[in-house]
Amino acid sequence: MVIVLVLQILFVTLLSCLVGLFLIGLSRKMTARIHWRYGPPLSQPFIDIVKWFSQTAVSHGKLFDAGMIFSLTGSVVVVLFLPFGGICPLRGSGGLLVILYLMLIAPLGIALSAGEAANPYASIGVSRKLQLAFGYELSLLMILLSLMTYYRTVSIVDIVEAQIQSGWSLVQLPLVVSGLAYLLIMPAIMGIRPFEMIQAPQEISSGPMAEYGGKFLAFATLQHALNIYIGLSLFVNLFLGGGSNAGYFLIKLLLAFMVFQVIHAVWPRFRIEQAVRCLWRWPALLAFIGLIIVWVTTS
Amino acid sequence: MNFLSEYTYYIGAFSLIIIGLYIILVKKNLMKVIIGFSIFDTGIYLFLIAVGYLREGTAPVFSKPGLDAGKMVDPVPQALVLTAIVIGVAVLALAVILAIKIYAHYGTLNLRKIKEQRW
Amino acid sequence: MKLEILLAVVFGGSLLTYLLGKISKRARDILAILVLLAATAGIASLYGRSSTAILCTGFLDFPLVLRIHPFAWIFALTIAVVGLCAVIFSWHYIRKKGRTDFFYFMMLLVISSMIGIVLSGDFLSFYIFWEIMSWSTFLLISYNREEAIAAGMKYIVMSVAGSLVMLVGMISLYTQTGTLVFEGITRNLNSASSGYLQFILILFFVAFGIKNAIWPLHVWLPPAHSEAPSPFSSVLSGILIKIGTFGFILLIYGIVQVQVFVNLGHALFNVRNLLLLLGAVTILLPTFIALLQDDAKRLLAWSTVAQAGYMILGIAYGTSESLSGGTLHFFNHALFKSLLFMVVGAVEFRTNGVRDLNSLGGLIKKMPVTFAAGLIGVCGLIGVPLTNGFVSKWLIYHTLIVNHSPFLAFVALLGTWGTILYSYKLIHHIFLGQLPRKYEQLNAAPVSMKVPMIFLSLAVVVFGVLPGLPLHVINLSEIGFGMEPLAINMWGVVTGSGTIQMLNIATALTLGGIVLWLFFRMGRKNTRADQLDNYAAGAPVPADRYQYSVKFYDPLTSMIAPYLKDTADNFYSALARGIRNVGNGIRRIYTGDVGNYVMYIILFLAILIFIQLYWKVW
Amino acid sequence: MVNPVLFIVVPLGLAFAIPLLKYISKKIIRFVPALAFLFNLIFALRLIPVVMDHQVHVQIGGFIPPLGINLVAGPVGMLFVVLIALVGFLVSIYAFHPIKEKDEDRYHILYMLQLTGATGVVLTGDIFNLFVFFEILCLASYSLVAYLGNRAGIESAVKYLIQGSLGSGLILIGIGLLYGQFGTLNMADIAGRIHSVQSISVYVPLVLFITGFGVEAALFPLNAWLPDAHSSAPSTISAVLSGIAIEVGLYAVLRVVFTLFGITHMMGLFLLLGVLTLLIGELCAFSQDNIKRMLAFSSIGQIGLLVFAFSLASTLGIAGGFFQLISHTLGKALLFLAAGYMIAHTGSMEIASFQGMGKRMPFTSLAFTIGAFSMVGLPPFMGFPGKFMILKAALHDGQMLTLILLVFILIATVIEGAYFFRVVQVLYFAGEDLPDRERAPVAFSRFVPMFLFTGLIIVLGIYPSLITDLLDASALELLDRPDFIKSIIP
Amino acid sequence: MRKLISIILLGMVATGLFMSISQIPFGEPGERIGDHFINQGVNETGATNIVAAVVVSYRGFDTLGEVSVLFTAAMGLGAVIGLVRRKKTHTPIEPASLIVYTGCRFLFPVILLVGTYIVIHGHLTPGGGFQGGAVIASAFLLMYLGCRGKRIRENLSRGLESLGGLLFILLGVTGLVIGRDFLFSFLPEGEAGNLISAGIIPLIYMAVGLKVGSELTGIIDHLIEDTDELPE
Repeated sequence: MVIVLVLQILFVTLLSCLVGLFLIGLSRKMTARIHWRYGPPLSQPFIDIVKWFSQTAVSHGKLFDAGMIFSLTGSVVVVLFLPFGGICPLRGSGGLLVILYLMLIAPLGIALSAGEAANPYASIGVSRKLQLAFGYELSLLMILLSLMTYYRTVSIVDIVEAQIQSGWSLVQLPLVVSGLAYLLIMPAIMGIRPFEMIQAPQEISSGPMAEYGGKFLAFATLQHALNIYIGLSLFVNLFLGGGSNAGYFLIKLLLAFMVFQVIHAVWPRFRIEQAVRCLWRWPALLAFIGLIIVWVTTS
Repeated sequence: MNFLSEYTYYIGAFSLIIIGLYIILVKKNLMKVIIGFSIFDTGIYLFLIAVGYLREGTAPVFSKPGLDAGKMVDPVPQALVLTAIVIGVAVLALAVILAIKIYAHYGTLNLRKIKEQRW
Repeated sequence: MKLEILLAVVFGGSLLTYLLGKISKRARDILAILVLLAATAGIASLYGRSSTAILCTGFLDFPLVLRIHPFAWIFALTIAVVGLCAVIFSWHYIRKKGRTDFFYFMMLLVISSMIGIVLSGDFLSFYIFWEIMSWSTFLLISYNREEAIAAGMKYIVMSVAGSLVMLVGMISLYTQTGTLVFEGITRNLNSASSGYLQFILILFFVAFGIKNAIWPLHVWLPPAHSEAPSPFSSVLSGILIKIGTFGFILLIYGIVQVQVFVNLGHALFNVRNLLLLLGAVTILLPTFIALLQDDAKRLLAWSTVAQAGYMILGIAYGTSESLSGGTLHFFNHALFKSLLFMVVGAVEFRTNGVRDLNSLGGLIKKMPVTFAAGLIGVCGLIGVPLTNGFVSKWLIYHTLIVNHSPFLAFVALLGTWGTILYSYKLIHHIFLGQLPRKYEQLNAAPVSMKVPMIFLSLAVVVFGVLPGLPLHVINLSEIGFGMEPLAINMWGVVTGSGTIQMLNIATALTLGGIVLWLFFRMGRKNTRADQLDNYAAGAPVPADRYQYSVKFYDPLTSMIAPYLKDTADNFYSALARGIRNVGNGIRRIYTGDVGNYVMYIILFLAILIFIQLYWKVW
Repeated sequence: MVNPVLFIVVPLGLAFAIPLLKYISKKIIRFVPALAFLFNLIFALRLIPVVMDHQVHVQIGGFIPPLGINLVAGPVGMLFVVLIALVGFLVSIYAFHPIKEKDEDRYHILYMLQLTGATGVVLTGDIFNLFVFFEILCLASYSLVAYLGNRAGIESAVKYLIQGSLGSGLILIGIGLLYGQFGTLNMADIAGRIHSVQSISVYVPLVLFITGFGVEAALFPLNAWLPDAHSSAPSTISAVLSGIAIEVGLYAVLRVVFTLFGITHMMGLFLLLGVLTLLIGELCAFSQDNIKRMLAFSSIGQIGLLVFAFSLASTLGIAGGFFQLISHTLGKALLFLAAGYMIAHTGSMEIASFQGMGKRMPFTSLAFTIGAFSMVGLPPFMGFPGKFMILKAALHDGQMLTLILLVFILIATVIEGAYFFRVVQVLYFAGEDLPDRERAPVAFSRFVPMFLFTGLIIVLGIYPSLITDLLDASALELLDRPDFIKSIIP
Repeated sequence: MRKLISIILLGMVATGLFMSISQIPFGEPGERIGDHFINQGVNETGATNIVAAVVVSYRGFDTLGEVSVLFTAAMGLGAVIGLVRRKKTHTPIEPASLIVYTGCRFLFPVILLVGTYIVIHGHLTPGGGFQGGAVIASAFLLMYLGCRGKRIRENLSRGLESLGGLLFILLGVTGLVIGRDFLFSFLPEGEAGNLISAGIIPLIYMAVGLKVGSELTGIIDHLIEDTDELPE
């Protein structure tokens, strides 16, 4: 039984990294296509990671490395809690709340290592990253709470099974508003345009990634990939029924990603105060109304 | 009408008391206030004596053998007044000395000006 | 170890420390630590036992009773442990300052009076120890002279007001039930009307609310904690605030019985909802005010106010899970908050008095151990999974969501995210970023400070990974209160609608970490770069040292700052000014002119006569 | 067991003897007051167990009560005699050190006469005799307030004299009216006949007495003299004034209200008066910056609290009132002595000038702090049981008016806490930190009284039951009039 | 404004007082302790002057209080004036005219004699310690007015003063010593009317006369000294 668990864990982690990197490559390819140019090959992210690993990186101290490892571990562990189609390795040990908390390890890890790098630009980037995270957390919390109140449970696996019987929660009457709100904040969670001011290549000099090179850049990209995967998988599991087996799950994932990728390709990048103001205006209002609807209907 | 004739002494005593109080309340000069006090005290003594008075009563002293005890005035208020007068003297003496000292310090006896100890 | 011997040891010890201090400073420090060690051992030996002891037969013909039960045991042990760490911490910290005997005497007096409160079995001894704690805290808060005086004054005025309200409540309970002993009150309180119960709850709510710094009554806490000497502010913040929580639990669960409390009074406007609402506000507002602070200890003080809100939520909610969440959060908060204050204290000690976040930075190079302790403390504060804060917060969220009050849960979760922001700000401004030139020769924190820090950080992690230890004792106390305990095992909580198993999370994180660390070492060896050799993407590298700390979360903070003016504080200072003006006005009655004074006498006489003539009072 | 008359006669005799003793040697005069009050203290303490079960009556001159003057040494009387003797003895030790450099015999005589007057007021059972001893107390207080001879002292003395003698005049009118109606001067006798007469003619003497004694007992509108008198008198005298003189005035009001007239249904009026005095005293004290004026206003406040406690007219209330009275006397005497010693050291009465006294005069500041904490009513000290009993009585009383007034009392106590703690902070924490060595030596004669006061406050704070049974007996004596009357006029 | 208020207040006080005295009949013989003193006063105390009997024996304690009030006033005066030593050199004052000088020298012993007579016969004829003492003091006042510059010796008056007080207290205490009450008249009443009668009343009155005389003189002496150094 333990071997099955270990296999599942390996399978889920590897697959999620692959899916994440593939999606980054796909997004580059799609943006290029929309911009009427060919764009780099789909496997470009994999090539980059291999290249970065072969370079010698510059490190600023033990916490600089530990912070990066800590953040990637956080993301990897979150993936284990998310059901991948039918498989959810750490099913019984804590539901959405644990996922929420584990999701904050990643930004914290990067913040610590960027802080250690003692580069003022990196600190500016970190403060922006945390502000953005706080921006979308406001609505994300309300959405998750409305879901949990609606399904009367904390664990994500129960929510997926409930959706299998009674259909996608996106279409359930009381959850539509929350679903809409979630759609609005998805770009911020995944860190793609219009909320790309942290990961964006142009912002590299004043983002948290300022001091990262070689291995660290590889880890950062992996962490970004996992982040995209987590955002999407949360959306799919909570609102689109999560897929009875891995295949359905991946298709839904891809479709959802395609929708946001189109927005990513054409939208400009917000400044941080525009981003926070935008996140706190409409999505927060929708999420709040959603929560009230759910609260009223299920009391 | 008999009220006035019956209580003339009391009315006299109380008017002295009220006059004394009026002086204390209204006057600015410290010496006048002290005089007001002596009037106030005299009024009280008169009232005390009036309480003990008996119509056509004689002084309670058996100087001659043949005096009738029934007609004598009540001696107790007189004893009280004796004590009260001496207390009045003592207080007035102290008041006068303090007035002198006030004049030595402030150069004036006007109570409206002696206001350093306030609030 | 009998209860009254324990109290005698602790109180006698504090007096002895003061006297010994006159002879030799070192002996006094050692004695202080021994006294607290003895207290911790004594309390630990009382584990699981619930017994009563008579302290003194008749104080104004009221018996003074002492009582130990599992619930009081947790509080007593936390007080003793955190007190011990604080005293060890102050070994070096206080040496150079003046009046050290006074400091140790007051410190031990505060700790012993807190233990007294927790062990008291009746309201009178509870009140006596409560007052001793208040005035000894007052003397300690104003220890640091200049601004500490205003902070001390604000503290003592509010705590005297609070304890007077409690005294009135206590005596009205006596008139109602005829006794002051807790068991007696619970026995014959059921006859009381619900209106009377609500009145009593409001009174005690004000008294405990002031000590527990609930939102409108929290005004004294930020200045008090930031001005008090650091070892004391870790005691003050760690456990003294929780005496209010202890009072709440004692009142709601011990005396008024929770099922009575829950459905007391009107459906919507009852004491429980008021408490919950204020608890929520206490979480939200202070968290974001903490974000705006630039002084390290003031930031931590505001964070204490916020964390106290979690406990109030836990306690006031009424289910056994929420109670265990609240109590566990008390226990965890005591650990990591006193740890954080010690970290800030160590930094303040080394940089002799610098607490301003904007003028520190990059101290990780110079004080690595303090940084590590600070990091663990911050993770505990946030509730990062491997630390103890996570379990208690999870319990509170879980009860709130399952029992269908999502808005409270939303406020609590938002509070957690606010905590993340200001904790990172604390860690970043002090330890990360560029080291200012003047701190280049800074050396690490002295050993006497490192020991308690390491001990507390270990405790934070151990109880994070093994929450079963404290939860087991909390279950014992819940049985004591007549509530069904929580289904727990060594690694976590197993409830019907959602379980957490720290074992899985811990192994997942550690294994993932090790694998990734190996993956990380697989590549080429990194070259170390000096701290100041930074990449500026072509822009000219600034010559001297820059630390990005002023207006750290600027767009966000400037957006929420207008809503965060501390209205309660303005209200109280306006009240104080009003009383002062009234005082000034009234003393004008004594005009100094004898004529007026004599007029007053005759006026008094005339009024009395007028009353008789007009109303025939006689 | 000693004859209570001696408590008055011995100090009086010694006071008369001092001018003669001057011929023998100037030095021993300083010890005479201490000797007298030590005598009083010892024998009064021996008399208390006797008094607990039956009142001791003494006829003067061998004539039975309504004719001659009689002394009534009941629990209340002895409680006050012990208090006066104790405070008198300790303060006289404090006064071994001369106040003004010139010879002190007049000071010691006046001091003894003041306390003899107080003892006389407390023991006598005859209203005119009460008036005479009251007059001795007031006259000695006027001259002692003016003793320093400085500008403030003389002004306060004059004002105090004018208001005091106005009050005495009113009392004399009251005595005249009572004698006119009942033809007797003995309190018990009058008490027995009081209800046989139509109301208005008994009400006016009552009001006159309350106003007259109220001036000395510092009720609200009548206490304008107190702040000036207490702040300009020498500190030993303000300690005695605050500790004993106003309490004796209050005793006189109580004796008149409870025993002589026995009114129990007009108590609402006195409740209001008490709380009014309390609020005004505390508010004025809050905005003072001269330490002795602040303590004087705090005395007014405490008297308000006592009036509130006594006008609850229940055994609990009166026993609590007496306990708070004792705690106020001891506490306030300690505060004035400590403040006086500090003023002597710094030279100015401003609170701001006391910065850093915690270092220079550690023991005096500790004594002051303990006194302040006891006044505010913090547990280990004597103030707490006092306040506790008063609150218990008020809540036991349960009427709406009492509960509303209770709120005001709490506010006043908080204000009182505010200004006392402000001074404590100035003592210990204000100003820059002085080095430890700069410590002023404590004179022996200043150390003993402060040490004993502090000790008493702490012991009675921890074991209040030492004196509670005496207090209950005195509450009973005040409350049931008929038994008091029967025991004197058989 | 102040006048108006005081008139209103005093009017209220006056109405109160007048209402109260309606119960006290003026001149009618109500039952009072005074009647007992008049009827049994002579044979109980042996003094024909009942007022003296009341003042000294029945209400002796009042008189003791009385004397100590006067003593307090004297001491208070001394304290307030604060004069320690009599300054020898003070501004020369022109001597009184010859007639006044010789007149007062002649009258001084006569007034003294009258004063002592009043003191000694206190219990027989109206008068007594206080009145006699006042007369004696007026003799000394006459001396001060008449022949300026003459002063009684300071500590003599004070010595006499305290002697009188002590005598009074000793008389009282002897009552206690012999087992009876304080101020009990242990001497025989003797036959009413002649000099040596009425128990200890004459002794007390002599002590009081001595005390009051020396005290009032002391007060006058203080007042006169004090006026010398007043600023012109």
